[in-house]
Amino acid sequence: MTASSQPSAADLVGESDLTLAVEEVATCLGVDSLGENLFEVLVLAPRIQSLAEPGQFAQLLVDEGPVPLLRRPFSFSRSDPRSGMVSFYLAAVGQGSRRLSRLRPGDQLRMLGPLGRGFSLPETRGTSVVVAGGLGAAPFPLLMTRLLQGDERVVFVNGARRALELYPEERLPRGLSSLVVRTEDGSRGQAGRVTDGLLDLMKGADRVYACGPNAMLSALVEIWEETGPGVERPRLEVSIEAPMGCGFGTCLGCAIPLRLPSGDPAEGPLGLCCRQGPVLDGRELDWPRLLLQPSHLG
Amino acid sequence: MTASSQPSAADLVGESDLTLAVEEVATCLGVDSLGENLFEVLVLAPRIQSLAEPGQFAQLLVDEGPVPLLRRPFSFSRSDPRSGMVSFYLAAVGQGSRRLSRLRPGDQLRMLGPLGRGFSLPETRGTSVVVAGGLGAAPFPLLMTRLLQGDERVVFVNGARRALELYPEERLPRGLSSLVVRTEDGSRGQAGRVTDGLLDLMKGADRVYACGPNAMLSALVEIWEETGPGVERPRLEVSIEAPMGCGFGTCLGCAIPLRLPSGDPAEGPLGLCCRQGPVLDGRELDWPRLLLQPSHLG
Amino acid sequence: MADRDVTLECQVDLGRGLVLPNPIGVASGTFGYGFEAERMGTISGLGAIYTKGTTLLPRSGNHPPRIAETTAGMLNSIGLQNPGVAVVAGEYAKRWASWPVPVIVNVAGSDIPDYVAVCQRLTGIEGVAGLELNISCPNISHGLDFGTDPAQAGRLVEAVRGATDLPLLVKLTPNVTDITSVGRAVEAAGADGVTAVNTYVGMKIAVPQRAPVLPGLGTAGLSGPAIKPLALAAVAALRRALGIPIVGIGGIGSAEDALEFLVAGADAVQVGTANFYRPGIAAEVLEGCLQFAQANALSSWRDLRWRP
Amino acid sequence: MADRDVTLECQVDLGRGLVLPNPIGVASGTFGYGFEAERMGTISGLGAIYTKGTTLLPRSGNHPPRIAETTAGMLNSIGLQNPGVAVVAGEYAKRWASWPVPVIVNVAGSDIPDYVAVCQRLTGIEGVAGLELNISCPNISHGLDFGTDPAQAGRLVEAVRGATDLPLLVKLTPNVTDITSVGRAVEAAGADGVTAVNTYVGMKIAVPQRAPVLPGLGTAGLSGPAIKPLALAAVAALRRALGIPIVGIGGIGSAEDALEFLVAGADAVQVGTANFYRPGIAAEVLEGCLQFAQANALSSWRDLRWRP
Ligand SMILES: Cc1cc2nc3c(=O)[nH]c(=O)nc-3n(C[C@H](O)[C@H](O)[C@H](O)COP(=O)(O)OP(=O)(O)OC[C@H]3O[C@@H](n4cnc5c(N)ncnc54)[C@H](O)[C@@H]3O)c2cc1C
Ligand SMILES: Cc1cc2nc3c(=O)[nH]c(=O)nc-3n(C[C@H](O)[C@H](O)[C@H](O)COP(=O)(O)OP(=O)(O)OC[C@H]3O[C@@H](n4cnc5c(N)ncnc54)[C@H](O)[C@@H]3O)c2cc1C
Ligand SMILES: Cc1cc2nc3c(=O)[nH]c(=O)nc-3n(C[C@H](O)[C@H](O)[C@H](O)COP(=O)(O)O)c2cc1C
Ligand SMILES: Cc1cc2nc3c(=O)[nH]c(=O)nc-3n(C[C@H](O)[C@H](O)[C@H](O)COP(=O)(O)O)c2cc1C
Ligand code: FES
Ligand code: FES
Repeated sequence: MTASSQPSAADLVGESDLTLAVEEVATCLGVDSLGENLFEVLVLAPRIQSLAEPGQFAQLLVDEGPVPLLRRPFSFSRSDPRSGMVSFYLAAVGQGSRRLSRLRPGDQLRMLGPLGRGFSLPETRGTSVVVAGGLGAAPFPLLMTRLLQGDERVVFVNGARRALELYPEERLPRGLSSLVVRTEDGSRGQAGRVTDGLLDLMKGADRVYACGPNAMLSALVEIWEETGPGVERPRLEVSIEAPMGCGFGTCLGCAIPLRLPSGDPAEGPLGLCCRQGPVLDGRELDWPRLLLQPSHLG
Repeated sequence: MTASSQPSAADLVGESDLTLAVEEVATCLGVDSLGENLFEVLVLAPRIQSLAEPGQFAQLLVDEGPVPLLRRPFSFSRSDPRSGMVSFYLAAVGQGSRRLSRLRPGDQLRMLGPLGRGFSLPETRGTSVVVAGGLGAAPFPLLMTRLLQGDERVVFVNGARRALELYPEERLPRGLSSLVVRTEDGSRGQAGRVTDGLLDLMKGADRVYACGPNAMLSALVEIWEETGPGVERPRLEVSIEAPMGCGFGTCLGCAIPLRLPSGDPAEGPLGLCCRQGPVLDGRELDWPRLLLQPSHLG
Repeated sequence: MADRDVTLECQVDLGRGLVLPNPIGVASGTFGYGFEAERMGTISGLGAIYTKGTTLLPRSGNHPPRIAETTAGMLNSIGLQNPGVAVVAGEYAKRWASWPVPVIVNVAGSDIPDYVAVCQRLTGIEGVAGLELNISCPNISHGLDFGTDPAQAGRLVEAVRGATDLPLLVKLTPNVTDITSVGRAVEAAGADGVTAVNTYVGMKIAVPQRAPVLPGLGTAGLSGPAIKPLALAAVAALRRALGIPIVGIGGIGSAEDALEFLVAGADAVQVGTANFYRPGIAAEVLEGCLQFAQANALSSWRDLRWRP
Repeated sequence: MADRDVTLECQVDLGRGLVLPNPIGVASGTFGYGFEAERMGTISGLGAIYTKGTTLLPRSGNHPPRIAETTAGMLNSIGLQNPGVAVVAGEYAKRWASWPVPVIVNVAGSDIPDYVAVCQRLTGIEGVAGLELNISCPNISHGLDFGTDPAQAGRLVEAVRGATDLPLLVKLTPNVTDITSVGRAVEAAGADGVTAVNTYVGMKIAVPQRAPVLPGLGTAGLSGPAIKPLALAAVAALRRALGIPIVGIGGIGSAEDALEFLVAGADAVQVGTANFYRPGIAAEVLEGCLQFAQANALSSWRDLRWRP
């Protein structure tokens, strides 16, 4: 069961940048029901809000009692510097998310954040293609708001199995250059997978940001491969999930399979999702192995 | 660790009368805060209400999650046949009682009841002395209501360590012949223990009903002994507690030490609080051994 | 179930003629002898009733307090309070004979002749569908002696096997370094199946009293949801080691829990502590399992089994 | 603490010069090597840091998934991912040397020479206050071999004892029939104290997949509040059997929990899994214990101990 490659000490010594993570008792401002079992949970957490970058996450202590025991990681979905509010976009699927969806205004909960490595923001203006599969839309309202603040051209591909699982358009930031909506069953927008027609969009892009089920991300990376060689490929960043014990690099529970830097198909080292991720360069990940992992995104 | 006496098969064969116990999903009508950490929890449970007798109890499933795991037994405190309401008078002291005290109107919870043997009601009119130590008042509003409906003369001795721990007078049924209030620190009523001056009250009584800390009940039984011999002693019924796993005679967890029927001071058999009790003839119990038991009443 | 369009074989054959109508039973010590449930109307639909541990002579059990709650679990130190086998065989069995559910008597003792005598007394009694040998009670002295030593366990089972032709399950204790070695020993000695697991030795402390909550050594048996992962590991290990049926138990309170045990390798399961806080829950557990079976077109519960 | 009017002796002497400023430490594998906590500012006030299990060579650990949640517990199968003793002794210890808290290195290995080499490498290194020999890791092959056999455990401890004069704790596994026999063996072999307990072998099943959630055999180590009653029973049993100090651990997440272990017989305790969901909780646990000590006018933590 031991991963075969001997890691270099440096891999394992890697330390999380936690100097900015704070524990804050957040106050629920409200929970917006977005149809079926999708919710946006809004909380007041001014300290964490002031530090949160797109793609980073917080660890939410759903219950002070011991069930569920562990905190749950959620990506910052929106963030409002004026009010000190951050929000989380989630599906009520299990113990933790269900309780979060039932918070009432005024309820308090502990949060640790911001944690992990977020998306890198452009240094010069250009075009970003942002691809969301279902719940994978969670981190993008905040990311796109920041991109747009930098005058980036933003194309958003909002995909899901069916209309009811789409991130609601009316909550998207204004100023998107283009919005592509795709549902697998055609119940809204174009029928098809979110990856359909992506190659053309990517070809013109400087950056691609994606989040969604691993199978979707893996397919997306393959499409991205087709953007080259010959031309300069867009930067590709994906946000992924792993079961997390702590969220801050201590439990070593959130191991994710990486590729050898050489690109060698041999089994690569393991990384920590909460430390090297949750946002990684799409090429760093060992997709075949990652597809064997459980994922709550599908 | 095994109790030495060989029980007769009959002792152990004893079966609980459960034909009347029902499981009902009750709806919280409200929780009245009675100062500090005392509460009356009112629930709508028409089936159980229609069956509940004074001194019986219900097993409340405080949380559907597994913490706390076991149901908590609570004596019926008031009962309203017109509305189908029953209430529980409780102190928020631990996991279960604290959650109950935080119920909101409309919240639902499972209840099993009525369970156990309650107080026996008079066949002919007479005088009842009802003695409550602190939280031990819980079953008496219902008991006294029933007694008064039978035109019983009811003397209520309402005692506690301090005023804040007294059952609130305004919730008592109307028509008591006499109300004696005693607090140990004198902060309300007469200063002293609830057992002070009881002998005289008991002497004139046909029945004595008591509930409170074991130490108080034990003292009360000793005082009761002094009412005789020579005269006909009042019937003496006490309601006691034991940790309960089930409440319906199956787990055998709620063992209580009984005296040998002969009165022999040798170690007697064990009974089940939820089956033979929680209301027992005060003489049946082995008080010295009972005083070694944990009790949340003090 | 007639109107379900599932071809599921719902019965479970534990061997030697002991066929349970379904895999969801109720555990020893958490259902008495079934009479409280009879009154509460929660008997029909059960796969089996495993009775309270029964000894040769009546036992009044341990001094109180006997139970304490822990996080998602409970500790008990009942000490095998029971009316003795004479009452069970002479009076209780008559009542069971008319029930639609097999009653398996859980048998306890302190030495081999004890166990043998109880089992003999129960043999040939109408209403007694089988025996579950409790070699794993943590709450009486020497209660664990047989369960923690494969050789002793084997000898005991051999002796009992020679004395009765009733279907014979052996209930194992998890408080051992290697539960499979005890399992193998009782299988070799002729057990028809094993039940895994009994409770885990635990303790609760009352800090103000600076002492355990429960008397004596303060130890007692831990049961409830807290132990489910431990019990699942024990069942999976036994499944790799044994050929005979396994009755899985430990923290089951939902269909999902029961299915976990069937995947881990159990042939049937028992609902224990959950009977206390959710009387009647076994029927809901069964219902949920049947729904799962239908949704997944199972033809037998064995289809669920993990095949590594 | 200077301004409290308690005459409490807060320190805990674990022998061989290892004196902890207070009894509340943080457990191996739940605090890394302390560097995340250093950044988060949750180090000061700790009684001790017990590091992640450290081996001779670096280890990359087990394949994911590695953790799963259970009721009031978590399963882990990390597989001793660590950078190897060279990095720990060569780089990490330097940083610890300036910390106000003793750092005790948890040592793991697969044979005696392995353990000895790691312990030797750590001996004489400034910043290393002591060793905790992990003979109880359920997540590597042969990880439990030493911990489940008193004779093997004794031999290992003897060898290590001969190779280092550092204070030596031995971390015991509870997955045994009798933890006291292993405890006695390591005491006789020269251990300065024992840590009890490591995790319990458990499993979680994914019903839709009809397989365990975690890979391989599907087993992993259970920790968290669910195991507290079991760990308390183990500590109490060890306390009756041993003369050396006991460091208690298992499900501690509050002052009340820590006090329970001190009553049961522990000299010091470790906060484990709670560090994940309540980072910084050890300081709160200590604060609560100090308040209790003051309210009860304790002069030493030993005053709490149950004396049956
Ligand atoms: C960095 C990060 C960011 C996340 N951001 C979001 C977000 O913005 N919105 C959102 O809805 N969710 C997000 N998640 C997932 C979230 O943390 C929870 O896992 C999810 O809400 C389910 O938790 P639960 O307690 O409701 O379900 P549980 O009861 O814990 O589990 C429900 C089911 O999902 C599986 N599962 C749960 N979590 C994971 C996981 N992380 N990996 C694989 N399988 C899992 C379980 O095994 C189980 O089958 C994120 C996860 C990570 C790691
Ligand atoms: C027949 C019966 C009727 C009862 N009626 C009432 C009532 O009307 N009002 C009321 O407030 N309470 C009543 N109780 C007590 C009640 O069931 C709970 O035990 C109490 O509310 C504390 O529960 P908790 O979950 O809040 O505390 P927990 O967290 O369970 O415990 C708090 C502390 O109290 C101790 N403790 C709890 N219950 C018991 C017990 N039964 N015996 C000994 N020690 C115990 C615990 O060990 C712990 O130290 C009754 C108990 C019985 C057996
Ligand atoms: C109060 C109580 C009494 C028990 N009595 C017995 C018994 O007499 N014989 C026996 O084999 N097991 C007995 N057990 C153990 C249960 O049958 C079962 O093995 C254990 O509780 C684990 O299952 P659970 O977690 O579902 O309760 C008892 C358990 C409890 C809680
Ligand atoms: C994620 C994780 C990793 C662990 N790693 C180690 C380890 O490397 N060495 C060790 O001796 N114990 C290790 N343990 C066991 C803990 O130190 C502790 O003994 C156990 O978790 C019980 O305590 P708890 O319930 O407070 O967590 C680990 C535990 C967890 C949860
Ligand atoms: S979640 Fe604990 S190390 Fe990443
Ligand atoms: S509470 Fe279970 S028998 Fe009385």
